[in-house]
Amino acid sequence: MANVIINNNIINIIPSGMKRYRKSIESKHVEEKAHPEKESLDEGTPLAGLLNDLNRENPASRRDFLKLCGFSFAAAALASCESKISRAVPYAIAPVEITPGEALYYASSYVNGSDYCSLLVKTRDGRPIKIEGNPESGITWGGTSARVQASVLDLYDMSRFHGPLKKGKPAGWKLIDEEIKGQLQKITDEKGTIILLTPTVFSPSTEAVIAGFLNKFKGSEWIQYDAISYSAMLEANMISFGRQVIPDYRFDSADLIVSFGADFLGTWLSPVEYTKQFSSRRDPDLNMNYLIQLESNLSLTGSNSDSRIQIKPSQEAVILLNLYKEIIKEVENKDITVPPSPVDVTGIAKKLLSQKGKSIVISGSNIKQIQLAVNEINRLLGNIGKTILFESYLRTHQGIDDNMEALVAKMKGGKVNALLIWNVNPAYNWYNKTNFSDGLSKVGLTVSLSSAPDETSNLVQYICPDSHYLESWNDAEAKKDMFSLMQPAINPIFDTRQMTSTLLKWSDSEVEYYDFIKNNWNRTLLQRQSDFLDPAVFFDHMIQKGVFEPSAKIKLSGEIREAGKQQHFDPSTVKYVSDSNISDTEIVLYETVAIGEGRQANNPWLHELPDPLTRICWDNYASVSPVQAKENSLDDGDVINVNGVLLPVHIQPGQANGTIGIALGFGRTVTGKVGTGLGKDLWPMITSMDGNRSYTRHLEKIVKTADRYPLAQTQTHHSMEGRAFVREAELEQYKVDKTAGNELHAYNLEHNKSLYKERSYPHHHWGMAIDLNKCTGCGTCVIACQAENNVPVVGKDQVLKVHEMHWMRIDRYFTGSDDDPQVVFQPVLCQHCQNAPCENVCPVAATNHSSEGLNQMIYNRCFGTRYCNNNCPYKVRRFNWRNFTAAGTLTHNLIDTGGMTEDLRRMVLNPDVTVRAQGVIEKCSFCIQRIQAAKLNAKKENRALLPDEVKSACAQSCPANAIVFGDMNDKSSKLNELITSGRRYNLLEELFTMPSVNYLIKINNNKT
Amino acid sequence: MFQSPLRKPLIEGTKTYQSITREILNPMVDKPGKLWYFGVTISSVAALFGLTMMAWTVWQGIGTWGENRTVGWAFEITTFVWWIGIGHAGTFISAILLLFRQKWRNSINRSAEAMTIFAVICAAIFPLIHLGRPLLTFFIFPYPNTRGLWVNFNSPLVWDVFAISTYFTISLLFWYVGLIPDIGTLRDKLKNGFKKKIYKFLSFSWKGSARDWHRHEITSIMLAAIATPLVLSVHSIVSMDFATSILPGWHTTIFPPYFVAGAIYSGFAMVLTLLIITRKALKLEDYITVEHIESMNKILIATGSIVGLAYMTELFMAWYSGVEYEQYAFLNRATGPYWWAYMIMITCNVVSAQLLWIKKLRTSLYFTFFISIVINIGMWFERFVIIVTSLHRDYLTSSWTMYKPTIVEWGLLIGTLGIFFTSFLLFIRVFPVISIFEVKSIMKSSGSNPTEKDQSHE
Amino acid sequence: MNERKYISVYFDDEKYLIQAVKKLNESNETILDAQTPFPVHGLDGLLSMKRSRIPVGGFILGFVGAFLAFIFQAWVFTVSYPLIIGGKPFFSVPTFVPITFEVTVLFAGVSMVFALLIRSNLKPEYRFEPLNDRITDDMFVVLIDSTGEKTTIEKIKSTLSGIQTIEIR
Amino acid sequence: MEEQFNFSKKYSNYLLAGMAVALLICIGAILVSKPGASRIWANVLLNNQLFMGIALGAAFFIAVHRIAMSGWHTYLQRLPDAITTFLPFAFVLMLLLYFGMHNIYHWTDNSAHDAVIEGKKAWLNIPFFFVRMVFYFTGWIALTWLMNKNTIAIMGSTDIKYDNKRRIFAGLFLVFFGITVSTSSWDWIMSLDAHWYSTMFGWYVFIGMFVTALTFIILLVWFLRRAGYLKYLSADHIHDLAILLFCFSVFWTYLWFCQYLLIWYGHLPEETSYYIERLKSFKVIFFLNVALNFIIPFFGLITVESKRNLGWVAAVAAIVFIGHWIDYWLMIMPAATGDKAGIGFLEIFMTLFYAGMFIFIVFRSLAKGPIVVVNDPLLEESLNYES
Repeated sequence: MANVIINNNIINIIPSGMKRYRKSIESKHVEEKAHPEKESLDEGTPLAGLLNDLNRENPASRRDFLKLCGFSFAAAALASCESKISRAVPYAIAPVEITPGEALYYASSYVNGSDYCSLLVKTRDGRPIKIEGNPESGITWGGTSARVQASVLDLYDMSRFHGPLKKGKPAGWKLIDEEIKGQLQKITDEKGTIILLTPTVFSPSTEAVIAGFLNKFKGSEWIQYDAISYSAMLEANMISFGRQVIPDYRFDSADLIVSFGADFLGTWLSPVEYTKQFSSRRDPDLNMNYLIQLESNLSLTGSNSDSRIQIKPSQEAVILLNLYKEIIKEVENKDITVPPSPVDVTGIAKKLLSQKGKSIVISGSNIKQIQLAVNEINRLLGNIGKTILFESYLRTHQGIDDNMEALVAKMKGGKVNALLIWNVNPAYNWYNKTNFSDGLSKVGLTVSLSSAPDETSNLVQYICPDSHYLESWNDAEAKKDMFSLMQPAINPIFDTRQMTSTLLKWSDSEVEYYDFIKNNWNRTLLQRQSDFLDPAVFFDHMIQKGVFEPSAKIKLSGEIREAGKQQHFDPSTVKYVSDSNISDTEIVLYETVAIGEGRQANNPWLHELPDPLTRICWDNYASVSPVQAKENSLDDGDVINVNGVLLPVHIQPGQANGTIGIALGFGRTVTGKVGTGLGKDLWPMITSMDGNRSYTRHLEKIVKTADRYPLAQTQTHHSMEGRAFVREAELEQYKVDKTAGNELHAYNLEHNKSLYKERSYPHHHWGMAIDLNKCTGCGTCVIACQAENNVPVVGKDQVLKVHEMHWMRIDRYFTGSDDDPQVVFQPVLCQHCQNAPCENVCPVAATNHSSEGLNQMIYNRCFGTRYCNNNCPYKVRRFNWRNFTAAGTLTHNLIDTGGMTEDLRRMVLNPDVTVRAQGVIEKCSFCIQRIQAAKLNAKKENRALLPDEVKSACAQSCPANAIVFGDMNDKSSKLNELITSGRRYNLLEELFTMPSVNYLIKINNNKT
Repeated sequence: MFQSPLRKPLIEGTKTYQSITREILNPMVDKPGKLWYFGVTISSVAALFGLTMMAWTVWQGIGTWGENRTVGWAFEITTFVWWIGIGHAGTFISAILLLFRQKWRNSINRSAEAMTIFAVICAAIFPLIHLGRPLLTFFIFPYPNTRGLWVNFNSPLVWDVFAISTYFTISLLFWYVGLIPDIGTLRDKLKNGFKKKIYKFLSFSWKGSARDWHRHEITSIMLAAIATPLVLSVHSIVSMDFATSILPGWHTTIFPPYFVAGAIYSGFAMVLTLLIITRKALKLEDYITVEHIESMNKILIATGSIVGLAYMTELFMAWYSGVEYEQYAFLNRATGPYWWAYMIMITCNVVSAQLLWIKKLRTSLYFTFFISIVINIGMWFERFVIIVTSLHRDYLTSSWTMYKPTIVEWGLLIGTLGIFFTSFLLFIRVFPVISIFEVKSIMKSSGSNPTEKDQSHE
Repeated sequence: MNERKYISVYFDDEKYLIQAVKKLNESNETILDAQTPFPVHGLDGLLSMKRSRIPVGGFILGFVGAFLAFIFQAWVFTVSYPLIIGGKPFFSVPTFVPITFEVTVLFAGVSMVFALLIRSNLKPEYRFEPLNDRITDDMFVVLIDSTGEKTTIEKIKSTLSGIQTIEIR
Repeated sequence: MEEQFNFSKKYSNYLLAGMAVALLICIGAILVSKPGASRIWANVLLNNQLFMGIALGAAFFIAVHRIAMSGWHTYLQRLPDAITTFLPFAFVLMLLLYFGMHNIYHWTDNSAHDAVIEGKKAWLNIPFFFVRMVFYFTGWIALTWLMNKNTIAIMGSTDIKYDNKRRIFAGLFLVFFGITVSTSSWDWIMSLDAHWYSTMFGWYVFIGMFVTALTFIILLVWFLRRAGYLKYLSADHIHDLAILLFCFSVFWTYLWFCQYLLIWYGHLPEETSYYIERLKSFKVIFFLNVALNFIIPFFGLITVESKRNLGWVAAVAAIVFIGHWIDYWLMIMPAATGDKAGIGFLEIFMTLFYAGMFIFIVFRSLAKGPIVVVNDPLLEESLNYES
């Protein structure tokens, strides 16, 4: 009973604090005055003290409340996964902070391999349903990526391990702990080697735990392995700067960026952070930056570049050397001789020299000499310390290829006695996987701590499943001195235990990992701030805020060694391919924005997200340049043989001629049923060049086979046919005339006269502005929308039938020639026209207009004539062609490739949004549920809505701040500022549909 | 009433009132031949196939068709409009020709009206199964409900519901009112028995009193008078399903009159198809003469030319409008991926009708039969072209896509054809396929009997 | 002697019927009815029938239909449940016209048909027996009121002598 | 049977006098109120179109009845025949437009060109404009002339071949007319709003022509009857004329409504501009148009009795005639003259002047031969016609 009361107090104070994650404890006091029934509790008791007592008396209390909040749902969830619990327990004592139907936000962090994002988890009735970026973070600034948005779905994945396994058979934790601990002890005693294999770990506390473990078991080693290797960069930086770290690139302070195949807006290092920085410089009214991209595949970055040069990977070295030559000539007037360059770099050099200290040169290559050259160039340009900093360097990629090579060798030599693998999958993505698995078979004790089955966990004896990050406590230091916390938003669904706790157990430490972190923080971080003296208060506040970024950085020991001074770079050492064999074709392996290295292979949302450039989903394929396609008489969907791998062809404008781009991360053989067997496994294509994995290789010839393989492409026409969908202007023109390129808008405003009285929306008039100059086309908004609005997954077959359901799509058009196209992106969603053609024709008025200017869709009323869709010039309406959701009345007609109708998967559904049945039209609602919620809050606090208080899911998720949602009547809103700009126009405005979605024309920065 | 010697007889051979009765009632009195059974079997199998496909559609969802994100309507609406169009000839013949006192209508109006009714039934199937949630069809009716919801009277689909149901009702009444006296005749020709009882029941105790005839005539004329604007309105409203939209190729003001013309065009073609078979099968050559065929062919020329004119106008206006989307829509029609459909439409609708200027072809039964089928195909493709080519490449090029019908959709077309022919075959066995009393009333004036011509007016 | 209230005269061609009727009118007999296989031209006048008022009824009901249809639509859109649809005015007259028209036609048509059935007392009947089976085929008959004293078969026979009749009874 | 219309001096003097007066008032109006060139020329166009329309409508009337071998009209066929003889004069009047077209056709003014008009240059250019005009009129005049010629011939002989010839020419005329009536109305009326377009427009104008022609035929019948001709004219003839007027007035309304509804519904700026322009300043006239051309004939001619009363029918016809004058006014004036458009002495009396001229020509050619075409194989049907 006492316990219960304590819980109540706890719950009353801490979590409700979390709920208002952004408010300080003090402000919370004021808040609570509004609720008299709660006052009694707070009365007199100094908050800090109370917290203190509670934590002293009952250290585990926090988990109790988590149990409680998790419970109701967990019961349901477990019931759904054939677990023992047979009856769901209602809230006997309802946890106070959980009001059914009210959302709670928990600040947390997303950590998956090297992907990192600081975020807020939205939970409803104890289940996380949506991820938002944490605006407090100094790294991601509230931005997210498609993968982050989709990660919530991984939580509800039935294919995850339901509990510890021994030799594939379920076994209790107790037993397993006993056995493993025993064996580990034995090995240590016999001076054997224990290897802990993990991805890059950038969580201080985890590092501490691991340190403890290594300390407990003497002679054991810890190896970090990244599937996508940045090893060469790290090593090069060690040579150049004396630091084996990846510097802190500041694209926001760079006026000129020269990137050699580094897709920093899509997949390179820390894309969310870089997108934020980059897009902050794409405002034509400020000093717009200039991006030069030299690459083979048409990448997201390349498609957003101001100047794109197509090169073959093998040419990169030569080009860099020539660039180096030009620059060093200018800067240190040294004259060096280098082989001739296939492309003229003098222009680039001139630009760079004119932007000394305000430019960045980067390369995506994993070849040491190339990275050295890049470093040298940056040094010569004086970018070090200006745009390339080392104070808060990036900690998310630390894997060194040599270590992994060494390990595999050791394993093959039988010199490894125990291998503990956590969250890495070498048996799938190590380039020489057979070597690895052979080696693994020689290891005495093999344990996997991964949370879901994969090719590697398949080969081990013991499975000690890790918990999903939404079920775990942790902290992260993605960049030096930029800390953030990860807190569970739900009790573990399955019988899992997070890896850190497991290691703590095995190293005989009794302390719970939560306290471990807490102590760790209090020990190391408490003194680095002055606002809170009490450790408990400090920590709780940190949990609410989610991030801790002490202003006073710890000075790094020693100066950064200036590259080049000691002749660490010798151009003659740079390997390059002589022109003779440049002629033959080269394979360029890359990560897709959605799938990456394939960690979320079982995530249907990500698989159905069309690739930003190719608009293809559910597969990987060989991108071939139009010229090469013609030469080899290839057509889309023809199957070719690439070094023994059969792949469908996709003719990709902008693909460097003589290169074939193929995505990694597909062809998983062991994962959930969604991901298994999608696409082809390309990891074996990777080769090792002087100790570093190389993601490119030669292909003697393209072998065309007879068969064909259809690719599910959501956009099949790529030209605008001269229609002004995406309007563009040159920066020069824009500087002169703010409406440059937008003359049509004025014309239409004048000509669009109404035959009858136009309606006015006096109260709110919800609208949106999409800045085509900022939008990079990454597709985050698409997934955010899908998660927020329960948009169904239809699967490849249905996409092939053009039955896809995304409410938000990103149209991608190519302008210019097929061989060297410019790319424009245009997010298209329901335009919420004031003269909506769709509304007129619906026979049952299932779609009509709200008094706040919203084009509403009433699903219950809709009986599916599809007339509205025919009459929608934007084709944004989506029809439930089949039973995708099992929400209809008829049975045995389910089409559910993504397994989205499984009971557990349904936990991700947003209860505020109706799940649509077969035969019903649906479409973007401007997140009306969010509008209503915000209005309700304002009403409760009886105040007017604040400007920009409501954010639609897409707007909130956008890492580029390209989408702004708001009230067009609110003169003080950000939106108003945008729609009054000279760049504003509406899509197909000549039809006089008067959309509420506005676009800002794209300004091309083509200054030479 | 005086007949100019210029006019050809509409009834061949020497007839008496008795012989007319006998010859027309023949099919109802004696047993049907093998051919008839054969026909019924074929068509009912087709109908069954169609019904299965409908069930499949309703259960599995519209996703079993080729329709998609961009092409929301295609095969079914095409067929729907096609059937409705076919129906129009019946009303046209019985109403408008009655108003203009075209005597040659008398021996074809009955079957034409029957055709109307069956065609409308076939058409009405499509809007139903075309719904995403056919079980909720009743939403379309403005019935009082607790939610206080009504329908959207701005929507052409609601107009359709009113138009088509009215059209069906009026056609049915018109048809039956015309049938009553003939059912009386049939009743009195039958020996006692169950069959006679039924016809007695159906004959509404018709006794042929002069007063009844008077009212009967007036009512028929008045029904004709209101059916005339009705038939115009129905297809106009159907055309507005497209014309009210803002889709290039759909939104054009000429649609209402041009659809009506097209409807009558295809309708007459179907009437010809049916009659040329019927007159042979039921040996009614004396009543459905070459003169009749020729007159109908003349109407084919007229309506066919109007349709051609409309095509021309559309093309010209698309260019003249200077609106990029309009221009492309029509360019795409003629030269885009569906050019073949457009070609079929032009050849079958415009070219074929012009051949009928030649009297030799116009009066040849075989050619007429052939051309009537060609026209039916052509008119189906006209709707296909209008619907699909306009949709599949509309405003945003990003949404452009193709449409390909599935087996299910073919099944629906075949099925309705089955239903149509089954019902028609049954009809010609149970009701006189030619209006007996109307034929009798013109026997003297327009019959080829040598006698009595002269005295027929005084 | 006979209970029958009428005398029936049978012909096999309408022109004899016409002649007969003319004759009978001259000898001012009251003709109750004439039954024919098809509407005989000019008979209406001879039997001095007034033009049926069925069309008038049709017109009136059509008008009622129009009124109801239009008022209903207007009421729904402006009073009962006004919805903003495509930015169009609530009271959007043009879109009300089609339905108004259809309902007009429906009312007019149906009303006239029922008027016909009722006025001519046409209804499904099992027990109905026609005067003669051939009337719907090729026989024409005139019924003469025989309640009057002087109207006798003989008299009729004499009146119609010279006109080809089949039977007079 | 033999009836010969005698276009006596009395009539002709009255007409010429009336024309002179009307002309004077026109000139007066121009001098006094200075309406501006565009308005004057717009009036010329209006009246050209109106009376040419009557002639063409009459030609269509006669052609369609012949092709359909309709009997009833044969008694009256000389009237429409006579009306068609106005076409040559209409041709001359239309050619006059050359001198004033810059005032009303904005597309002729190259400075006013924008992208859209530029795109139409291939069609809208002055030479081609007149080439087409000549083409249309040659076709119309030739074919109507051939029809009339054979009708006259029939009066002379009983040879059936003239009748057949006549029917063939009727067919040819219908085909030629079917195409040209649309294109000509695009040329002469629709191109006044050079940006605007409507696929239905041609047919709409055509029905207008036909109804106007009917009204004029009815009025002519009424006049001749009053003047003691057309002795055999029966109520059934009038009935049928009335039915035609009734039906085609309704049909005109149907087209008017369809065009309005579809444009109102689609609400695309390039289409609505036409109605916005007209509803802005001329609301009353806009709806008066519908009232006169639909309400009046519909309720005026709905009963049988009303259809059989020549006087009444003529009265209705007269109103409908005015209605269609207003219809043309709405099509032409706002486009040609903008807000300066109005209805004043100029409009009224120029039309009266034209009317005088028109009647004069019609009477003259009617007087050329007997009113009734004896020997017409269908004449007897017409005389014994009962509806």
